[in-house]
Amino acid sequence: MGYVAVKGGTEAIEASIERLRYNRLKGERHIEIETILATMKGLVDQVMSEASLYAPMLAALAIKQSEGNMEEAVFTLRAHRSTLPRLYYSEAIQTEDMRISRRISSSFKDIPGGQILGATTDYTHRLLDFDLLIENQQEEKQWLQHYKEKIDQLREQPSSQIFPKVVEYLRKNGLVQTYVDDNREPFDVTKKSLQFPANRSARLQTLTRGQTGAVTSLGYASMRGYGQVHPNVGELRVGMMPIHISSPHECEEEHYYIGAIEVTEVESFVPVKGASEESEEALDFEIGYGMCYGQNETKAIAMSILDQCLQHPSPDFPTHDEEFVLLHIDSVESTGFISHLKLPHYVTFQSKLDRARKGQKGE
Amino acid sequence: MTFLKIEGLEKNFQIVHLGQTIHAVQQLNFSMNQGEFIGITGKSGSGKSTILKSIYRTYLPEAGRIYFDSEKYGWIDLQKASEREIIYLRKYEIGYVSQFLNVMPRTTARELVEQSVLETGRSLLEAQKEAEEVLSHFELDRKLWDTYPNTFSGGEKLRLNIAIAAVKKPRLLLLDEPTASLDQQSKQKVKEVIQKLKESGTTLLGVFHDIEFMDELCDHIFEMSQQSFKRAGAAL
Amino acid sequence: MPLDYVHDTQAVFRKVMDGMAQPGKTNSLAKQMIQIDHPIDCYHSTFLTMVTLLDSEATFHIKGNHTSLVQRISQLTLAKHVEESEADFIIITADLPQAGLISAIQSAKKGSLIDPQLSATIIIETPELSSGQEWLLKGPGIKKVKRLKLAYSQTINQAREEKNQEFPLGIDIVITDQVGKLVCLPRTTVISEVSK
Amino acid sequence: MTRLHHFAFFDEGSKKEIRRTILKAISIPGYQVPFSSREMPIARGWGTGGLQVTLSIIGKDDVLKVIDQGSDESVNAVNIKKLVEKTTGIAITEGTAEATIIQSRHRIPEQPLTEGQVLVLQVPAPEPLRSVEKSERQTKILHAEEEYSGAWLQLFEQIMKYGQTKTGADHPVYVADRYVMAPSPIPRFDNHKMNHSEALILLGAGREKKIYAVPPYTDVRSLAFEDYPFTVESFAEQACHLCGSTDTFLDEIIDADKDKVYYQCNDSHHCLAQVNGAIQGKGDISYA
Amino acid sequence: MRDEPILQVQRLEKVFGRSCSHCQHQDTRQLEKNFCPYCGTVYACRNISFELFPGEILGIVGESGSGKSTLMQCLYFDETATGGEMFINHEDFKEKNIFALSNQQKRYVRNHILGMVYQNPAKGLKMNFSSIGNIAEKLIAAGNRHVGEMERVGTELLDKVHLPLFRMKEEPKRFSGGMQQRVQIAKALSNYPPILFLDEVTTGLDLSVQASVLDLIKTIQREMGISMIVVSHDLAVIRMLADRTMVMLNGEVIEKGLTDQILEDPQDAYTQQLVYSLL
Repeated sequence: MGYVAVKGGTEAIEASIERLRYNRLKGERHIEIETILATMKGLVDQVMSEASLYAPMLAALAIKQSEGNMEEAVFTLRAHRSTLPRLYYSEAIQTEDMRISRRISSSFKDIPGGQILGATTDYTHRLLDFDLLIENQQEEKQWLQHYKEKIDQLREQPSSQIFPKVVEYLRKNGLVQTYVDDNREPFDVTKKSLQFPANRSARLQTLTRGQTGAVTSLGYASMRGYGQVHPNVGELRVGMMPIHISSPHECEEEHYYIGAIEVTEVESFVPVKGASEESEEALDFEIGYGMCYGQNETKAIAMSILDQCLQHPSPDFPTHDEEFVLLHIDSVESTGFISHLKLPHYVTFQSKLDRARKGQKGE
Repeated sequence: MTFLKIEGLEKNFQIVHLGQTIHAVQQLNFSMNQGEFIGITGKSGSGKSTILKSIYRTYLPEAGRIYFDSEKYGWIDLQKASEREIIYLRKYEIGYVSQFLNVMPRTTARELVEQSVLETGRSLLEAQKEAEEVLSHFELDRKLWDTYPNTFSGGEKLRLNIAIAAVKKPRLLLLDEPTASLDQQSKQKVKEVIQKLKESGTTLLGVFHDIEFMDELCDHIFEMSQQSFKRAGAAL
Repeated sequence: MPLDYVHDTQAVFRKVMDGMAQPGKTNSLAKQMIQIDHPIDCYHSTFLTMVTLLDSEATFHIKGNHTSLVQRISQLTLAKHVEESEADFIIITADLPQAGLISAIQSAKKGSLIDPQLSATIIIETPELSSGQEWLLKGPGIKKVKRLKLAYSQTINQAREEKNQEFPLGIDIVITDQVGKLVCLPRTTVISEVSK
Repeated sequence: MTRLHHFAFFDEGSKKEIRRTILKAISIPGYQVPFSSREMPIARGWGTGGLQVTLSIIGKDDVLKVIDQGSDESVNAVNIKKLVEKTTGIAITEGTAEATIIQSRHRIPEQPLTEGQVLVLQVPAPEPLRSVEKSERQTKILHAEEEYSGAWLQLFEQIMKYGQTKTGADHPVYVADRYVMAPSPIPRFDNHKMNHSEALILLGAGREKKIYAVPPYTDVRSLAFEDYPFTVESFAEQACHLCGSTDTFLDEIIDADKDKVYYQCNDSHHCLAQVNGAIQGKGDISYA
Repeated sequence: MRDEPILQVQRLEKVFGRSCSHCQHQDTRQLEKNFCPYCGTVYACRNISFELFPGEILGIVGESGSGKSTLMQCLYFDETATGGEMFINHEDFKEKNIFALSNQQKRYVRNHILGMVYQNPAKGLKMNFSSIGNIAEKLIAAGNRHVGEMERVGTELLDKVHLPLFRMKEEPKRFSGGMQQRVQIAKALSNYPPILFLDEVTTGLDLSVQASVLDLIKTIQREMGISMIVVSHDLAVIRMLADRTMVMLNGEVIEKGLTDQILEDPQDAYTQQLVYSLL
């Protein structure tokens, strides 16, 4: 039965779903959720970040269900997200409290607290590792044992350290403005539709939910000249952020620790002209901010570029146009609308055909 | 019957950034009757034109009064009149002619005269008729009617200039050295034109270099000296 | 059987929606009213409308001295009680004099030209719908004209007209009564006296 | 492990927000009310706006009909029906008359709708001014100031260039003499069905996050100049090869084997009803 | 007969910025030109009052930055006036402060009563639409819904501004600056607005083109009786067109009067400098 069939849609769909199931099962292999969680962290992180739901297990399930198709996985997790009631709002988090696993600054040779390279693929050679075709569990266990011992020795030194923000150094030197805390309730793009001009909280939320590829592309475009921001990474940190909620009964001033989430945070330094028109020489720095779930460094940096772009609207550059950026980076929206072109459109086409024919006849 | 009466007119020019004051007219008194042609003469720089420009309100005098017997407003002090009243009077009652033709570029002589009529609110048909009348009345060569005046000779320009002012039939026409740069032949033509105006009953107040010219036309002649009239008397 | 917050509020919503779509049409919430098994300081129909439309994202204002009702509604819906001029929903209980209603209409938010939806909905209690003077209704949702008996006055109408003067700015009204009847008057409805 | 979903998929908070939006949409006919628009289990662009509206208003006693491009059985219609059925358990029908809610993409049924019914239209691009103004903020200002010369100008330019307007489906309409509205990509043929419709029409755009409405008995005029009146698609002298209708919107179907073109009612239910009526010699509708 | 002004502006103010304690009060503020050195607030228009009478052309002259263009933008609602009142002698808006109207009503005023010709034709024209379409846009905005009628009016006007009619379906982006300006004037005139604003309309045009545009304006004013406000930094333009003139400096009107009086007997030091530098 053809897909535009006037009748027979039910049968066609059922057949299609069966076929899909067959394709998934025909290889006769299963992947366990635990395996995905243990071995595909990058994918899980990206799905959580774009789906805007911190739930590694559900992200892994979505990946399994979608057979590794990113757009499907994000879509599925997003749809699930909209069925979840929102029970509490967390307290505002201070990223100084982050339990850091990686922290670098490209702006200073050394920073207070020190550069921490952590786990990164940045300095691996991207050569296909054929050894992975034949992994030896025994050897790996031994290696693990060895590595854990090494770490335990390191841990004996005091470690629960607070890492100051690199930006504080510039701030002390008067090169970055000091702001008063803005404690107004942030705009929630998942509860209200985004309005323009958008405020920064709405912009940051939309950026952090953005499709990794789309955010990266636009950030890149800004650096290539379709924008005016080409920053220095002031600080990039990856680590676990503890989350607290306050007691739902307002009278008690109690906070509950409900767990920690892994995030990547980027503060980019962007030089700007001094505030007063008179003294053009005074160069200040502004901060482009990026944060997303999991370890998603390129996305977080690109986000920080776009954040800064949107702080300086300009009609001359698409990356400085908030409607252009914010309305086109969402994975679910863009993939949905592109894919909807697969739906039948014969009524609208008939309508166009009618116009074209009348035009020919000169009616 | 008195038509225009000037009392204690004073006009100084203050050049603010130089801190200078130039005295042009001081304590000037004079009056004229309807239908008269009065001429003013004097050395150059004696303030002759200042009087005309003060009446026309191109200049703002420091003191004094300029009473004009307007058809519309009755006796009106031209120094105190509102800008709107002045604009009205300029359109319907008081005309001003200088030796310069100051008009829109790319407009033909005929159109210029027509527009002058149209400004007074009359119809295009009337305007066309009157323009032809006045242009032939003031003996402007027919060949010139549909050309741009920047090609005209001085005398032709001046006659057109007068035609533009005269076609509105002003009750008072101010003539600011109209003949200053004309040759003798042109001057003669202009004289005839002015003569025609006078005959049609227009009250005229003119500034001229040329005593002979005035003697032939004017009812009275005043001479400017030291910012005021030295003597006033009837022309011969 | 207690009130079913999923299905009963859905049913109530459909009545309100139908009422808004057809101004002046009388709908009944009697069936859902039976489910309310606890005393409440306002008409049951008003209560149903509130629990149907209010949640933590909406704000409301109950005019007059109704502390316990305000508390009750806040607890049930998590909606915030705010000043009259900021409220998404303003509730005028039956015990309030006419002047209170007029001042509520006057201070209610009417939206902006850019966002006309940011305007108040006023829920007004009246002892008995379909009694009182007869009024003529016209506008979208009404086939030709509609006649409606309503305890309404020219003064209220004037206040409402003034508020709704520049469409799309304006307020929408839901009228509830004791026996569960409900009538809606969106800002598009033009009300006039039946000429005698 | 199967998990039970909440009635009508949404949590109650989401429904309430959409319901409040719908009420404002009705009270400001033709105005696009922004709403937060949840992600749905079907894709953006595949009817999530309509679906959100349907799921927010639907109750246990409703009877739902879903059509896509006029067809009850098209894959997308079936998919949407399955989702609603799965999450609500309500009755599904193909009968236009017996449905209380009709969700549709790109068509308004041929059989006139009646008072009390709700037509939910899926909208891909709700902004009628988007082709003249790309910025959302700017189009909002244009609506606010009732500045629609851009929309008219486009039609004027088309007339200047082609001697006629070029709009296919989704020809803009004026609602209650105030807002210019995209009627969703229904053919021009269906535009007049919105004017003084007996049924309430709700339009939902999920990706663009807008809900708008046309209450019953409301003026809906298609944008057209006085001397270039609005025209609908014509199927001159063609009739449905199944039921013989000449007053319905027809699909043009190419039979490659016979190298022939034939026409068939686009509204599949209506066509079937006509055929059945003709066979039985009365107006009864059967779905055998 | 006391003629009534068609447009009346009282105490118009336009401020860009937040003001501070140093500049809040009109009497005590100390500005550098129109700029507060403490907070950077710009007082672009200050306490501007004037009247425009039926059929007259009012000139506004001043150097760039004097506030004259900002004033025009406020009058045409491209900018929102910070303070002051505007009245239009029109039956629908009698005794109503136009600045206090809603944007919806302002749009009506703009579409039906006002016309504007900008210095940059790109601001007043849709460069990618046909010239005739551009004129139709203004007519549509004023409520016309008849293609034939709009074509007729458009053709007439394009002819009046001497645009070759065979080019009327072309987009203005393909025209020279002078032609674009003439299309813009035709567009502004299309709904016969009783009030027309012209902002530096000849700036940047060749001298001969300037002359023809000025001519066109004068002809239109005479034939249609449209009241105009003409803003220019060029005294020659003002001399040619305006009956009365206001001189602006640093956001304030420093002198106003009959145009020939302003040019020949300026009272203010700044005007004197302006005029003497010209002569």
